[in-house]
Amino acid sequence: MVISPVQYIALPLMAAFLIPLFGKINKDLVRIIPGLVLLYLSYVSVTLMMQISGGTSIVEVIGGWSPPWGINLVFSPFSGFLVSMMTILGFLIWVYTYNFKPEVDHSQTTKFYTLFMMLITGTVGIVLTGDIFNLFVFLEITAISAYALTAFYRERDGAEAAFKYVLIGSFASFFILLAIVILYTQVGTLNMAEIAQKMPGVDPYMKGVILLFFFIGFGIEAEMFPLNGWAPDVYTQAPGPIAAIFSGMVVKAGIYALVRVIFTLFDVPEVLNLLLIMGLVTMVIAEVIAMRQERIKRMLAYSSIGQMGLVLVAFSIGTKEALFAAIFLMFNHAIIKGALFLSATYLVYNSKDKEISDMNGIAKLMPFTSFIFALGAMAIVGLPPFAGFWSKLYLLIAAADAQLIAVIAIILVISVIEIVYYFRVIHRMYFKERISKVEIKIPTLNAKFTLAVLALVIIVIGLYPDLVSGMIEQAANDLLDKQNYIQTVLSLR
Amino acid sequence: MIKKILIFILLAVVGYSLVDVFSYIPFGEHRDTVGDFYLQQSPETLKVANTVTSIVVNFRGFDTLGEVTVLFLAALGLSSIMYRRKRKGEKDVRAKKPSSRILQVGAQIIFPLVVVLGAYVFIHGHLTPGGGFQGGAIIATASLLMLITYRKFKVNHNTISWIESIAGVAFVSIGMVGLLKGMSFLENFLPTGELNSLLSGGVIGIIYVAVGFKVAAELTGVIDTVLLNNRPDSNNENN
Amino acid sequence: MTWLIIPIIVLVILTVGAAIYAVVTKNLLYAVVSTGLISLGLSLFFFILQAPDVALTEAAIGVALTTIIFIITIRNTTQYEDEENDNSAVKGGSND
Amino acid sequence: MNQLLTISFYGTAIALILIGLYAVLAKKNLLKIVIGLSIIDGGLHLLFVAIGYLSNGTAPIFSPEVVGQDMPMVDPVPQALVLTAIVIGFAVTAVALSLVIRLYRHHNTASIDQIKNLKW
Repeated sequence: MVISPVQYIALPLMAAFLIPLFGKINKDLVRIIPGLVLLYLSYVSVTLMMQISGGTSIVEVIGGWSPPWGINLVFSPFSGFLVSMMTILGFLIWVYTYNFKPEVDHSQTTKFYTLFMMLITGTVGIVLTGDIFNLFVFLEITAISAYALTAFYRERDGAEAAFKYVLIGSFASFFILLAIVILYTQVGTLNMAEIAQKMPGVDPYMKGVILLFFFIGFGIEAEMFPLNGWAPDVYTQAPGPIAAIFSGMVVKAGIYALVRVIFTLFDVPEVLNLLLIMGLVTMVIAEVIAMRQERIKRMLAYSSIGQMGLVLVAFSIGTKEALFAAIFLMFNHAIIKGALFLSATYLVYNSKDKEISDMNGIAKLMPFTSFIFALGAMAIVGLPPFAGFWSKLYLLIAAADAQLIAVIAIILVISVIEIVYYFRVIHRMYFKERISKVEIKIPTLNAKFTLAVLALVIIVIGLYPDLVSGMIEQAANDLLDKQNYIQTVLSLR
Repeated sequence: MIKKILIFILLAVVGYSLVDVFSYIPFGEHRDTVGDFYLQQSPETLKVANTVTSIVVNFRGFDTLGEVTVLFLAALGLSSIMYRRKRKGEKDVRAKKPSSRILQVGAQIIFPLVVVLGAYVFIHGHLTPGGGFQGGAIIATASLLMLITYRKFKVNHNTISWIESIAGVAFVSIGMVGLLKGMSFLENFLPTGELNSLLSGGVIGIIYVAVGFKVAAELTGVIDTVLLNNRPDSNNENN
Repeated sequence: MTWLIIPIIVLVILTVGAAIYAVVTKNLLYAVVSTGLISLGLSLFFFILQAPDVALTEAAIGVALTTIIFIITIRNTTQYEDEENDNSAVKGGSND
Repeated sequence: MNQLLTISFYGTAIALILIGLYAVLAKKNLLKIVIGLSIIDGGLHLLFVAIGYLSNGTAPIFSPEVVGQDMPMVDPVPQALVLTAIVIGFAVTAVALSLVIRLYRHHNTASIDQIKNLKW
């Protein structure tokens, strides 16, 4: 069979429908099959990325009707880069999850792995699709798996966090659906390329309203202030690996949708100012709150929101260099926050409240995991020579080119705040006496493997950023080149 | 009190903007949309009388695949959220008191009729209004009737999960066949037949039947999960 | 569509009235039943708007299944919004 | 005449959206909030179908009586999208209600005020 982007959706769905039957043959199959699917999809990603290395895009038609009549998938340098990142990271997290909580019942395990796989598939679908309503459908697939996974543990307050998430997530859906309704009356199509083509003819007032509704809807998914109240609770209550997926993929998909709408669908450059302000506010508030957190996962969650604010700021500058920095930041954040969440999960594995003070002096007991956490912390605040350094540097250069001195100042102050609260944790881990009596849990071998791979990526990208910068540059070009997107998709007609 | 005022201000803003926006959108007028193309192609190329069906299953079939998945995930998520470990010797209890004889006899007569109606709706989805979702929902209503009337009526979870899996796999496989034949995913590869005959529309009818089975199984699963977990709680639950 | 104007107005009043009642009433069971009524009104609206497919779906899913799930939930939780005169609801749950 | 129809369809839809929004924002009871969500959903669906309507158009079904006559038809696309949206809305409602049941089991109340383990 020829490798094509539709496999990203079709294979996981096929597997998800079959998993209950496989479970009857052998109980371990329900855990192994999602991993095999994700492994194969990682292979597909690598193959497809090779095919588009010249900066071209692969457009796949579904149902035999060329766009704008049928739905199409676009594997462009930008979407392809994100999809590859998601599938490979997804596979690594699957490796980590295997044997994560062996005491969970078989029937719950089946559900967990199916939902886990569909969460990744939903985010991949959001990024790949070229149809605005189809994007909404994938958003709902992501959302429903996320709701269920948030409430997965019974002994935590997962149901509360999930209910909050349902509430705010439904608002996001309403706004997006409303925007689609109004958009359809104005352009008469749902294909994103054709919408972009017809957008200049739309009444400016309508354009503004539609864009505002999309902005609110996707802003919720992208954890933008003030619509991010769901995020800390969800990150805290969800199982550890799922929190890594939320920060590494689900939010990235929300940001992808937001910037796709702003940069490709609409021709309203003024919205970038709004994006800049929202990004700055999100970043400042989240980082200040993060400093006051006593629970490790909440701290990481707020740090995650802050980083998303930084990404939004980078996108809002709008130059090619800034977009490069933004996409690089998204990549780094996915890897580093993944490493942080995954290592912190084991550092406070048995602790009930997951307080930071439970981590006092843990470095002596769990040197490997503590080392990964410290590495991630140093990388995310942007210390050289780790991966996070380059993206922040590029962002500062881009901001300097655009003469945004105030933005540079704010980013630097924020970085200091980040250093303060991350180093507070590291200090406690390495230099304080252990007070907590909670039993520690040494990571399983496969979890160690995932952590080691992530740490390796952080170090290697830090030393040789050129390994990914070529791909990221093409991704940035692809995002800016709207006419090219329209032509590639609509030329199939 | 301040909260109430804020809410009303928000509602006024949202309401005003919606009214304002929709005052620019004329009601009942013709617009140039992709719908015209579908209305032209559906009877000519696909030979499907019901244009909504041809859009749902063929032109935008990918949406439907996603939609079936959403329902599948909802059923799965629901049983994951409501899951609780059974204590030793505990059985699934739903009953408090048996329902009346009249209800039981009535349900016995009505049940097959409603199932046949549901099947009719999704088999004729490409000809008349209705289709997989509607037919599936109707069948789920029928099994709901049985669940409520007969306290001992058990939905066989094995059967349900088999139906669900087979229908879902059939949907994706039909899509894959198009891909394997060198066409695109979910493309029609069967002869389309004649407009307004039962065997028209190629794969559209087949897919909609699969969707019907799948939706029926999923909705029944959702209702059964909610009903089954309807038991008083115990203290040793949260462990 | 002219001859339909009276039924449409009746329908508008019914639907909006049911919605307001659903929000205002303290008895959740009544609220759920009026939510079902809203769905019924909507499905008639869809029928008038020449959307029989949507009307059928709304009737099957909105009127029947959603209402049933709501009722089951109420039986499992509480029937009254303020929970003080909550005698008739099936008591379940414990303080843990 | 047409104005009256516009008001009745768009107006009902917007009224439903606002009423539902009020319930979600102002009510304390979890079930009321879910009811509010499903009312908003209904309003949106009505809005969606209403924008596809064509005066004097027939349903987009080429039944034997219609074939051959050049009848104007309503836009089928919004109808197809609403089908999807209704099913998705049902799925979300079902998940939300299951969460309500679980919260009630755990806290023995369905009021937001009394469920405050996490900050609201």
